[in-house]
Amino acid sequence: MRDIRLLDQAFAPESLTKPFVRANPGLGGYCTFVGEVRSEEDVEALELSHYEPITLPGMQGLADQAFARFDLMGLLMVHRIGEMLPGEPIVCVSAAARHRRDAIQAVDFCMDHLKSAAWFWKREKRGGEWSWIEPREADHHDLARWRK
Amino acid sequence: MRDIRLLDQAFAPESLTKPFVRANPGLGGYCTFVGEVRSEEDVEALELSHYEPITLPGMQGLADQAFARFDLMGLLMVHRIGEMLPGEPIVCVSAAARHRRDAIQAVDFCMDHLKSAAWFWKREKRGGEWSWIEPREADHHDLARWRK
Amino acid sequence: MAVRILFLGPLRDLAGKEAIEVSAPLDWSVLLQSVGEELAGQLQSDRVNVACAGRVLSDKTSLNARDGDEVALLPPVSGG
Amino acid sequence: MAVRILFLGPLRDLAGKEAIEVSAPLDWSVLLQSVGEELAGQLQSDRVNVACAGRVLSDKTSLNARDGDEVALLPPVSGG
Repeated sequence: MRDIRLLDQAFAPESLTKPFVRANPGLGGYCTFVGEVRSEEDVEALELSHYEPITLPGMQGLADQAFARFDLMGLLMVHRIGEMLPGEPIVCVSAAARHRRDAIQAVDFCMDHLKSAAWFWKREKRGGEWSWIEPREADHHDLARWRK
Repeated sequence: MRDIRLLDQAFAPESLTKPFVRANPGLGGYCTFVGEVRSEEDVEALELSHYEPITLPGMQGLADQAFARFDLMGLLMVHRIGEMLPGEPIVCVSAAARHRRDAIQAVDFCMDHLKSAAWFWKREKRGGEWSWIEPREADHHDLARWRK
Repeated sequence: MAVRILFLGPLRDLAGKEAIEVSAPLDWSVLLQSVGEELAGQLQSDRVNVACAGRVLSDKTSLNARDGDEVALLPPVSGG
Repeated sequence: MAVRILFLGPLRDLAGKEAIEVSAPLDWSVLLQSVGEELAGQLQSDRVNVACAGRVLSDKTSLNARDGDEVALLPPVSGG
């Protein structure tokens, strides 16, 4: 069971993960990661832009890679776009598998790729001013782990 | 926020993870793993026994290690004991952190230790007969990763 | 019909607009001439990708956009 | 009061009972004599641990249980 989406409105992760888990009967375990807009001093909002023709197909391609690499029963990958407030979920990835490490590693793999290799551009608003967020070195390092 | 428990009755993971997440405001992300009793042909039930004086203190010690090793804001670790039916949750571990990899790795770390180094004994019932489950080689291998 | 050049993320701020339209066909050298000096400089960085008709080009200098194609200039994605 | 020897997991099936009571003090050699030949054999395996008064012994042969202590025989945990 595969559920890959871009959402332009705030969402409650449980409303997606509960039906996802039920749609994978016989699983041994599932792992879910939810990333939220961190509440940092003076960050008022975060905006994620994307490019329709490649962003969602890119996520589908990432899901293909995860299914090829791990023994998965199901994969849910949901990413917000648009403007978000601190505390709102940005991303939710859930993997269902017969064995725990496939589920956990698939989530780790998808998150590293969503952070550094997916077609999203982020900017944040502080003191009324928007500024673009540059790639983080740590994220590239995390991604490189999977190329070994 | 730390919530470590043994439960002798069936539980709904969301009923534990939702309040846990709310109890860690300002987090960057949280990762949750839920393990269920796999529905395999002819497995009728699973029973987990423990030894009260060391099992829960052992889980607390594992939580100490996870907090020492990863930059965590909160850790939830809940393990069933007693008799369970296929499809019922056995274990739920959730970690809340500022950065995603601390949350994901803490869950991976705790699960490997709960599988191979926590004081639980498992037996399963097939065709009306109980038999003890032996440790799996793969689980010892998973655990050894953390000793590097 | 023409070719639409779309600016994404921080490149949109640099361009000061969302998109421009140029006449087809559009190859790499014409693209560099069409976007102005500053964006042309950015485009020559390895970190900036080009998509044409919904596909990211593995070699952006081989760009060959035809009538009706959309060419998107993709800056580095944000790790955040 | 005495020392209670508790059998856990598969060792309980082997013992055919949950626990036995023996008189204090109880050291390693008396423990081996108290549990019967088959369990004594198991106990000598590295994979079986011994807890005394709620603590797993790092060296089980140093066991020294006193009046009122519970000694638990811990077989290998199940990976499942």
